[in-house]
Amino acid sequence: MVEINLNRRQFLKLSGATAATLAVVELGFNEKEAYAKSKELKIARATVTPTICCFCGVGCGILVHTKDNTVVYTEGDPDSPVNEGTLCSKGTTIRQVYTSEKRLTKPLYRAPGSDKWEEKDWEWMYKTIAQRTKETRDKTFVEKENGFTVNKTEAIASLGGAALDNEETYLLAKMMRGLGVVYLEHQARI
Amino acid sequence: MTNHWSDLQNTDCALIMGGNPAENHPISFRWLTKAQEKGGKIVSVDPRFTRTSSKADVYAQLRSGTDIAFMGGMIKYAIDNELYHKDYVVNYTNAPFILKEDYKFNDGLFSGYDEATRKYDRTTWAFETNEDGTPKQDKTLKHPRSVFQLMKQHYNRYDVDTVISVTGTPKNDYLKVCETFCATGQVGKSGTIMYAMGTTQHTVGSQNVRAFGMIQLLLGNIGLPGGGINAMRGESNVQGSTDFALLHHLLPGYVGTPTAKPQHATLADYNANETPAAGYWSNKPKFLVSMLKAWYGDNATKANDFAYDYLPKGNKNYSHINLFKAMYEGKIEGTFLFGTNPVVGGPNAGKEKEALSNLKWLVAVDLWETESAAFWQKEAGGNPAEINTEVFLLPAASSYEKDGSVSNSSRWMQYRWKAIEPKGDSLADLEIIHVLVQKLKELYKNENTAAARPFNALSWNFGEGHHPDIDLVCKEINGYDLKTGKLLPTFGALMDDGTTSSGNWIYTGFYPEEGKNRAKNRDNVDTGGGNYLNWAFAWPANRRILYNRASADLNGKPWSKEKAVIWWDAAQAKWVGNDVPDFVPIKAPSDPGGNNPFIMLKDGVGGLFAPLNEGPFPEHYEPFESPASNVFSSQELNPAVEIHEGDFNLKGDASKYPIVATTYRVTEHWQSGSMTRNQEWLSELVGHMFIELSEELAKEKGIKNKDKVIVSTARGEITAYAMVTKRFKPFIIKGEKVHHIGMPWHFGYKGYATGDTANHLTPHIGDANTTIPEYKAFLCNVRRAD
Amino acid sequence: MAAEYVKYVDVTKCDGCRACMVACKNWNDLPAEPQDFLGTMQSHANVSADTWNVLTFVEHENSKGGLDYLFRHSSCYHCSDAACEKVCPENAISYTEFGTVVIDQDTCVGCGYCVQNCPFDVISLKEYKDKNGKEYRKAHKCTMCTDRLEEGLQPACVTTCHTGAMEFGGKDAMIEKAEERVKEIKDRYPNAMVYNPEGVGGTHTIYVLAERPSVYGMPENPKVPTSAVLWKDYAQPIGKMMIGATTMAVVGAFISNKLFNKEGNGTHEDGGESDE
Amino acid sequence: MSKQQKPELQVRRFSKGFVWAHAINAISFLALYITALPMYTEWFDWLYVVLGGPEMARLLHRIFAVTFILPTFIWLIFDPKGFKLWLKELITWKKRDIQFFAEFTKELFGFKSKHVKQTFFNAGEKINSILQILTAIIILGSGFPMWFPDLFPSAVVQWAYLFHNIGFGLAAAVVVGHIYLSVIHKNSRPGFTGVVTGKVPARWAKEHYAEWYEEEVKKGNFPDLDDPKQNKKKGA
Repeated sequence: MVEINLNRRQFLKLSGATAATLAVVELGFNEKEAYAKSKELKIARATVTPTICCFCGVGCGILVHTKDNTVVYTEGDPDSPVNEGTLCSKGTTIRQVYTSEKRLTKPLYRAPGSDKWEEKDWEWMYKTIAQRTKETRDKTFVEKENGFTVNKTEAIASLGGAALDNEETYLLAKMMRGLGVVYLEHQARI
Repeated sequence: MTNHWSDLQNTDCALIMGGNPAENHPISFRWLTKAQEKGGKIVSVDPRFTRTSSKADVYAQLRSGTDIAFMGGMIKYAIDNELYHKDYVVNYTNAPFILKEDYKFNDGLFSGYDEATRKYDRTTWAFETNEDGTPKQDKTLKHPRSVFQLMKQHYNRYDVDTVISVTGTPKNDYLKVCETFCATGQVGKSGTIMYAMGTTQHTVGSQNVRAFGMIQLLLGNIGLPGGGINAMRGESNVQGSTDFALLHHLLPGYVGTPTAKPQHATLADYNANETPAAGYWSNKPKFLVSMLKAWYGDNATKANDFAYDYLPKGNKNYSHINLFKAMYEGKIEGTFLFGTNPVVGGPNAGKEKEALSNLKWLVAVDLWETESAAFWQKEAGGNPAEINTEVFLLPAASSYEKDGSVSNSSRWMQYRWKAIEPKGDSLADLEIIHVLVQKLKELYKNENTAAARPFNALSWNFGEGHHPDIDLVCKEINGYDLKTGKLLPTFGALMDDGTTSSGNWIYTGFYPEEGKNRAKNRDNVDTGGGNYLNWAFAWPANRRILYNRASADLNGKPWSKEKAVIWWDAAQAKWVGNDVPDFVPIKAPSDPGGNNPFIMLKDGVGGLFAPLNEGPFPEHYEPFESPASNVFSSQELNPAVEIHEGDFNLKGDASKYPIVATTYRVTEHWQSGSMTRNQEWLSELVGHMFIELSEELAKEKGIKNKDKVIVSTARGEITAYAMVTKRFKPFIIKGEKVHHIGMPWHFGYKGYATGDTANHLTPHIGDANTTIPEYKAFLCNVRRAD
Repeated sequence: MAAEYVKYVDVTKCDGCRACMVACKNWNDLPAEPQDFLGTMQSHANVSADTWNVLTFVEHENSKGGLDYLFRHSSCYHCSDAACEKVCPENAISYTEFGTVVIDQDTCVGCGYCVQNCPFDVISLKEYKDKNGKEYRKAHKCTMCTDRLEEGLQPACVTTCHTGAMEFGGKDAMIEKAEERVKEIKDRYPNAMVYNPEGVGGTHTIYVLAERPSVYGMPENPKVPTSAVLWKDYAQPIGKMMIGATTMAVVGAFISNKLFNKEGNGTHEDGGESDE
Repeated sequence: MSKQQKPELQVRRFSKGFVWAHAINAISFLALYITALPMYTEWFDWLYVVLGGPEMARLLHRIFAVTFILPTFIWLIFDPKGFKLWLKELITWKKRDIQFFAEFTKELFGFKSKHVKQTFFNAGEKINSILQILTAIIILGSGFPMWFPDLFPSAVVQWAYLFHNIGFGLAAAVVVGHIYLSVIHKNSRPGFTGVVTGKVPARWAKEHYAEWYEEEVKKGNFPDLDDPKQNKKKGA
């Protein structure tokens, strides 16, 4: 040991200690600055879009912060006179409706008697569902009954959905009535 | 709701009964807290001491299923103590109307009851009329057969002691509730009633709501700020989905569905039989024809009754319970589930799951793999090999992955913008429905069979590709003047000669001109009284407080300046104020009908006497499964209810199942739980299925807190944790101790937080008018699980 | 020096909706921590390294014989005289200009001194594994959303609280508001009080309580542990000084030995060679 | 500037058992000192890196905490007689022990001082032992709850921090003196080799521990340095 370098700090750097050493050495001594630097404000640079909560009937306004094609934060819409920027536990969690891994992302098909799902593409699904619907409808369609024009089928039922948008409920009612479905119900009934 | 959420801050007293807003509509407490800060009172009436009760000034417990006894007693209290708003009752309700001689009520039955069909013939409930057909009236309310006197006589039987022997409410609590709420009868005060499924999910659900209507008319609270009857609806667009009639008995805009009966044989028959002579419903033909033009476009002509025949007509009750009965009996081949989970949310869910296995094919559209879509899996208790239903599970986009509008509980149609592309390959329901119809149109294109014609006639032009143009859908809903092609400014402009179209007349006016979709309005400057007229659009015609004409007296002057909404401005000769008048704007108080605030009804006045399937006055009947016999009459169950026999709906007897049970929700979960139990942050807040039971019951059954228990009814058994609590107390019913428990119904076997489904316990029986299932009161037994 | 801020929590207005719990997780991206069934609606027994605020549920029979269902938003109190700040050997815990108490995650070595000495038990350690599998620990607690404060925003929990049970404002204004509120609710809640314990120099989360603190499971008069004061304000400095002193003494002895011992050349009378 | 070294006569002062016990004690204490230093003062935070991170420092501290307990038992088992002697001497205090201190302080700073007859352990060593025992008890007693906080009420754990600190402060201070005397201070340096090899120069032993030396001479273990003809015989 030719010459003890008493400057400990120097010693560590020269000895090529592990990268962790440098981390210690380079440690910013100003805690606050270290604290803030480690976390750029999450919602900075995010796109903000107003929506209405999907849960109960109060209809609270929510702001959805999206960045890099995911939802980074959701909070109450301060402009909405219904909730003035505040929310309940469900509304505040609405971010996880998008980020939850349990979300279905592929059309799934279960064959009769099978014990598992198979992935199918949308085109196949649309085509097959339309065929099944037409098949059942044609087989059971009643144009007249006891002298009345009824144009109905009692073999197809449609249930749901109170969480669909108005435009969706309108199209669904129009489609089902158009098909002659009389078993048309949804959660308002139960 | 007749009023709206931020209007709650104007109330002097909120009676919260059959609902738990602090947990299930939490933001309502933003406004109720503000009301409390201004001296307003909150009254919570609930079998259990809930988070709402914790904030209430007055709490009273009542046994599930005894709301009419409770309210009947309050009606008597208001009448006997003359706390009702006399001028309001005399002029704005049918109290002075006089019943014909043959109206009778005896031992729980009104006149005209046919035991065989369990139905009433309502002719004996008619009013005496003058020559011109208008009802005879005794404004002094003295006439023995006046509605007022008959009502007084009817509820004279609901004295306090009889009532509390049925409801099990401690006497001083009961009187405190009556005193506190009836104080809002004074001029200058207003009281609101907030209710939810606790009121409606009974065999007497409709009459429960009727009782609220009566007390609010007596106290003069309808049409006032901080007043009204406010149903807190459970889903973000259940109001919209009801308005757009995803219900077997309705067409969009609450126009009754034509049935396969003589009176609906043709459009003319329908119009003749279903259109009242007076009141705004007299315009019904305009609404129906405009809807037919919207649905069938040019294929709806005067010649073919505007395609009236193409509307499907049936003569059965096709509601949820009957639907599943038909499915259970194998009569239904295919079913669509759009964002719904009956295997958890439906009554007697075990039977409903069995029914699904009788289907040939099932299409489920949802954000998650729900218990209903996966009913065939081993986890659900079935054997996949034996279940031959083909299941198509389509991934749906969430609420902010698409554009669209939703109508909240207070009829505000608010727009949602798309924040992010749908996750994975999921698609918006709008697109799924649109493409399905396109595919079906292709299949039927060249056919001209009986089945093909109605469907081919359906007009469907929302753009060519897969993505429908939502703006076109909005405009079709609002409706056009077909001569000019311009959008209609108001439903006042609708015609019944096929020259106008409107997908849903009550929404007409929300899209009055190109580019002006008022659901997108975001001007949140208060336009007075906290009504925010420039924020979004409220059907009908942006009225925020319904029946607001009733907030002014016979001269058009507000009953009190504190509770003013609209008033007659003689100079301008029109109604002005803080809200769009729920009245003909230029009709002066002195004009004929100028003092009829209830413009939808024939006589223009509130119905204290209002016939429903089981009678014109709410009468207490015990639930389907009751621990005690009916004190008020020998009628045990609501006489007009449809009863299903056999194993589709087994009945439990009090001897085997002595404990009253009810179901409810918690803040942290929502409906069948598939939305919330698939989110980790909510699943950790309430992660386990539990029942709440009193310390006394727990001691009797040797159950300690956190033990696993088994709850059994005639229909099934479930396992759950025991939450032994002070917030449930035993009831004294007719001198006998009766225990009461309750449980959340969110749980199922899918998702992060799983648990047994409470609805395996609930019965398949519904209300006499709406067939809404009686989830809220049934009988069970509880035992430790080990 | 920015004004000091305080989170005002009026538990009598809280309706137990727990939006605060979720807003905290949403803003700070904290993972869920499912627990066993606790026998009440309460989800977690106490705050933890991943759950920075917990809403507590207490069923309490009040003095008037009625039942109260008491809720409390419980999280770090951000004391003015914080035991955690005092005992932290790495000076990783510091007071910000807003008066909030924050932990610098880079400096924290996960020793747990703060966890053991917090009078409210609201700071916890979390286990981590770094990329090559080496385990390490960091202390975590509510940060009062200091990162939001720096951008002029309020804490996430206060922002989402809908009944006005929580507010964030200047220290004096909030204390005055609390005292005012207690007067308002005295008749309904005779034991109502402001909880801003002096034992920790007052806190930056002050409560309006409906009942005694013990009813909520809060310490009646929390203070910085005397042991911590003795340890950090006396023992440690004295200890260092003592080590310094003995070293000085020893060095002194060495030097003086060198100086004075030269002529004495050892003290052996019998002239034995002293060993070098 | 050492004189030409004559093979000095050595005598056995410490038993193997004690040597091992003392060595483990010293090493453990040193290791405990080093691994705790960064926690004690931030100035030594760089030690964390050398020790392989805070967790490794904590782990080492705990390992050496266990080895720190062993010396007492090693000595007791392998040299019960010495151990018993040590305990006996610790509690025997005579006037001469006080005198010793007076002389010792003078000697420490290099002033003229004369020897006071001392037994096996001189008063300084006895004080050192007592202090070391005391501080060891404090450190171990407080260290245990600090290591297993869940087993103790929080108040106990909180006070443990204080005592651990005090115990360490005292022990460190004492150890500084102890190391100085044994390693640096001229006159007591032979003690160091004694503790390492167990043997010390007979002359040094006779001077510093006169009473002990005479006893051993009586027992015939040690050569009587005053008797000229015997100075060649090697100590037992």
